[in-house]
Amino acid sequence: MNSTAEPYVLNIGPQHPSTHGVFRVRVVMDGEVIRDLDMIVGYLHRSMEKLAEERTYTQNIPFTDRADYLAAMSGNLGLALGIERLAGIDVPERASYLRVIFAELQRVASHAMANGTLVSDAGAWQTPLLYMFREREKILDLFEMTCGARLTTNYMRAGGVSFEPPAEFWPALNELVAELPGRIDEYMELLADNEIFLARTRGIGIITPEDAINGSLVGPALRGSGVPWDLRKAEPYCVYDRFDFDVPVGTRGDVYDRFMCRMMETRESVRILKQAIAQIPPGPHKNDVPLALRPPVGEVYSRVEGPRGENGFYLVSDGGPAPYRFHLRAPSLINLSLLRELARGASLPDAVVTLGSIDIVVGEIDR
Amino acid sequence: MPAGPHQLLGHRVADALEAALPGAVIGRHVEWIEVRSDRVRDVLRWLHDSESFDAAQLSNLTSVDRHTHFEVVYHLQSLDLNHQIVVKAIVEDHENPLLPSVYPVYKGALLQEREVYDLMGIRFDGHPDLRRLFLWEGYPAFPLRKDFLSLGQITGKAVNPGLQRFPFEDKESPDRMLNAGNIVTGEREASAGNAGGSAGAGH
Amino acid sequence: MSEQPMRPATPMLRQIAEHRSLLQRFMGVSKEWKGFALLLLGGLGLSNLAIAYVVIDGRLDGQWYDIRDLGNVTQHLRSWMQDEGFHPAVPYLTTALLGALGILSVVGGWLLIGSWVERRVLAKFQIRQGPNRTGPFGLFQPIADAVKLMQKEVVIPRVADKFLYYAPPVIIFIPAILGWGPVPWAGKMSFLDLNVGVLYTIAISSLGVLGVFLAGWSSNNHYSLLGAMRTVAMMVSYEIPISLALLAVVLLTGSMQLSTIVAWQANYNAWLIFLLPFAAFTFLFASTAEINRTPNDIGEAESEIVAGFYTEYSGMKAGLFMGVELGNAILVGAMMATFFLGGYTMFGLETWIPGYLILAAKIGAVYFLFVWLRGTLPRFRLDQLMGYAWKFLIPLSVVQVLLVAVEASIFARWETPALFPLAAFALLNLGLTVEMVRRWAHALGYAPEVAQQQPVMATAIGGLKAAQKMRGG
Amino acid sequence: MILAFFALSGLTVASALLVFVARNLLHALAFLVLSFLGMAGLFLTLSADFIGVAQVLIYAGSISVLMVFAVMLTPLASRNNGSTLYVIPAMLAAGGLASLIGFVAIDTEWDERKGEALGVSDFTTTVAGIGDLLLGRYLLAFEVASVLLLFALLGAIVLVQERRRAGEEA
Repeated sequence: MNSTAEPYVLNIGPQHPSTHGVFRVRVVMDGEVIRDLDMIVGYLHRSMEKLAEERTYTQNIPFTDRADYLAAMSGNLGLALGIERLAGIDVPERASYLRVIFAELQRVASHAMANGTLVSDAGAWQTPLLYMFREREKILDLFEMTCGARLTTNYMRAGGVSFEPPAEFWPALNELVAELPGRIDEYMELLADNEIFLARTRGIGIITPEDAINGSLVGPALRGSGVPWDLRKAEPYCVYDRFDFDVPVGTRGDVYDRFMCRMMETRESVRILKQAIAQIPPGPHKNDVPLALRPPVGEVYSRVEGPRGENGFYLVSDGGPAPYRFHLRAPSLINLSLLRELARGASLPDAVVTLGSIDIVVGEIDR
Repeated sequence: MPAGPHQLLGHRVADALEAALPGAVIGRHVEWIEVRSDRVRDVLRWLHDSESFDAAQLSNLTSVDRHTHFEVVYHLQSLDLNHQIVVKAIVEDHENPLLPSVYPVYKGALLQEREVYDLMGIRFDGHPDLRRLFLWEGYPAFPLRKDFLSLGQITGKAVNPGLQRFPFEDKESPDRMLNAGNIVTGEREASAGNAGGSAGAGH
Repeated sequence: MSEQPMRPATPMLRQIAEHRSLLQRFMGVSKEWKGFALLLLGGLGLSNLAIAYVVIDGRLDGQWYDIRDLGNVTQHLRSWMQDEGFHPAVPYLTTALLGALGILSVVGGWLLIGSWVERRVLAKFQIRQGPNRTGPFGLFQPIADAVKLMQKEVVIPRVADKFLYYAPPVIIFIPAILGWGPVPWAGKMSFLDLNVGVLYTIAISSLGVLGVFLAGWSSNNHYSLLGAMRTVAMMVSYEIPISLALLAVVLLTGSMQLSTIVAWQANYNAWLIFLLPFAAFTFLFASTAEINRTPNDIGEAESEIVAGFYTEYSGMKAGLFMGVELGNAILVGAMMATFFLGGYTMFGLETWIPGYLILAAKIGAVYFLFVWLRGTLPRFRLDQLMGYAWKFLIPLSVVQVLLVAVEASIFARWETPALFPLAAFALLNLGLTVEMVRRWAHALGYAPEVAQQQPVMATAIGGLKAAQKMRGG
Repeated sequence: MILAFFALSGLTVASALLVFVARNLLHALAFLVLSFLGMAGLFLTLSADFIGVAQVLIYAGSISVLMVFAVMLTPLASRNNGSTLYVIPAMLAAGGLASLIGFVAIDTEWDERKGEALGVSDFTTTVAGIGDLLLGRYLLAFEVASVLLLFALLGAIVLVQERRRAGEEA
């Protein structure tokens, strides 16, 4: 590149096809190469943490739908677990299994979306995205059967889950679980050995394990860098310790590894789903919990492994019906800590693919 | 007790810290330790480098307004040893809270500290790029502070320092937008104000 | 779980369950209508037999009503006018206008239906329906789109260069229409049968660059400028492989006249794609770069630079840019068909079926390939594409031109039935192409990843130490 | 034919004039391309189809892109035609050239082939004729030109490489 060319500022977003929402990046470019980058967020800021201080714990559960709107179930689960630990509430076993099933379904749906948009960013005109939407639609149908909503599910409650799945749910779930491995093979055939896709993703946006850990990366972004860290194994919540599954770990830490980690995690999720369907016991789906819950004074940091990584909820109780402080650890936001380092010196198409591989949800970044 | 399943008890961490960095720990609790706000970077660096604690990752950074003082809460995670340490820095100065940034130790603090600054108004000394994150430069208040008007109190007394004009809008010439960020041709300027980069194409 | 059959649980599933396919709907019509359809088919078959008799008899050849070649009509018209003693300019102008009208109606008709075809075919690749609401099968969708685009406000950036901003949507259409000039649709059916047809084609395609550049520059937008510079760089680079590929064609057929090239292929019953596989591939690949189609659509890569050089155009101006893309796609299809797929001939089938229909079918096939590529492949990066042109296509094309020159001189001097040398050339070229590509790729240091390094499965969790252990082990 | 001649020459001359009048360098470039195209049309009316097409290919297609790149890649190029002190010598040179051409044009006997209508058949094989001449009678000139171009190509590559190496050291 000619170093004497004058750098110029390119404004990507907030309305741009590759920013996955109202996310804005200002980049200083030199030809096609990015010299500097500044991310500007907050277009979707709703000050959830402040609003939450005015609402009871149960009323706060819908906020987690709106934070990470592609993985509402995981957010629900994290907050429900936090409230239960804060107030000392027990959960029926069946509810734990249902939580696992829905969280894993949500993971499959979210990873399908993430990988589909990543390949779209790499330029495949929507085909992989729409293929992956096929499974996502079926999963959302399952959600709709169970709790009436497709995205903002508001399903988990302190003390269990809000509804028992209807009779249609189980055959549909079995059918989905049976066909998912074949579908994943199909995507692997379409993408994993595609020369153009490899050329676009191999060796791009490399994150070393040291940087990944130090930069607070979580989820597939951390595992893609080669760090075998998964909260489902590290800190088994619900009944994850009863299932047999592995953690896929990348070897190079590039975009392709993050993509493949998501693909293989989907397979592992199917494994978990199969075991959970086989093991699920009968019983109540919910314990009775007072609506205006008044947990004792204390604080709790509960976390679950969401599709984008550690969904953390920091709740401080002063003994009242509403949390004194409600903090939502947003993996989407914190995974962007390394964005500037990754993008500097990369070309614009590479940076777009890298951003796509980190998989952000703007609702969660801005909260 | 609502501690996490792999959370280290505060006493053990406090004892080790007392031996290594005397005077840093000012309070110990079953679940967390409280440290002096000006020593927090040393404490975290020591925990990060220590073999037996190995706090490799800054899992979460947030803050709590306690009316008289601020708590800045660090959730540290050791991936290899699989345990969690909770460190709280007590910031006594409620008017002008300031504590050292832990960005030199944990790169992951970059955006989390910006978020705390934006919403709680706690400034971090040594942060490379301390600007508002969600709200815009010049927003007159810090919404997560307890004295910020909340929805329940909105009727009546105080004035809500909310939207007075559209962010980045220049009052003098309404169709010119100021730069939201402050990067101009690759160099980040030290001042946090706007520094009009080229608005259109540079021809 | 209950035993009774499950009712679809969500509204959307219910809709899907109630949907009937076209075949089911056809099976549902009454007996009378089926009989009528059968009768209609029978009548068509009988009339076809009658036509076949006339064709075999040979009394159709060259008559003005011989619609296998619309050139007959204009020929008769011209000779009639000359007999009547009009001013010599009149038959000239009349036939010229007729031909121009023909080309314009081909392009215009395609613009009317093309976007529907593209979206519909793409939708089938993407397991969805595509536009199916406006008119039968959604056929009126392009018209609705055009009406919408025309109604839209045309927003012009204040800092745009007004003078140059208006011109590109028009400029860019000129090559897309002029390019059709030398294409032979049937024996006598070509508007401008230049004896420098190949050169003309290349020259016309090089004109498109200017419109793209002016559009990108005059918009005064960084996205537009980036897109324009990318497109211009790519078009300039890929003109060279196109020229070299066509040079191989010209050397082998010994003519730059498009009709002669087609006649050569018909004469020897050998499509050039079999004889010159590398040239055909080069032409196809480079053409996708020239006309901005996947996988080479980096000039308007929507995930990076929004819409590339026409980001700032709105309303019908943007519509014109999109229309030009459609038009260019079938123009390239026509070129591909003419140069490499035997043009309007189909191993003697052109006696029975009008040549222009055969050409249209071939154009359709190439266009389908384009849509298929668009529905399947991601996009290259700019440096990868430029490297591919300069390091790979151009050197190998030069080698191929040398090879073809030798073959052409052998072919001209060898006194055997043409089948033998041509079959030998086909095999030789195919083998050499494969070998050449393999060796050159190897020399460039490109090695396909045979054993993909997939992520490994970890059963235990850990941090940096575990990562180092896994990496080391 | 007369009509086409006058239309095309009018286009050529007018856009050539506008090249000088236009203040914006890129406007001037657009007019220049228009002028090239008009010239190509003039060649076509003279039945020199090869030269006409080559004019479009080389001048309108390639040279213009070269100029575009030259304009865009020149650092800190002022993209306006500025008024400089070169106006007076340039005017003098242009006037001299114009008077030379005018003198030759007046001096030439244009009536030489008067009355001999040139048939279309005289021009059918311009391409083959040009090819024969280039690779037969004027082979040496052709080869010398090719070698010159090849050296120019190599020289360009060498120049670019040298600069990159210098840039790396610095």
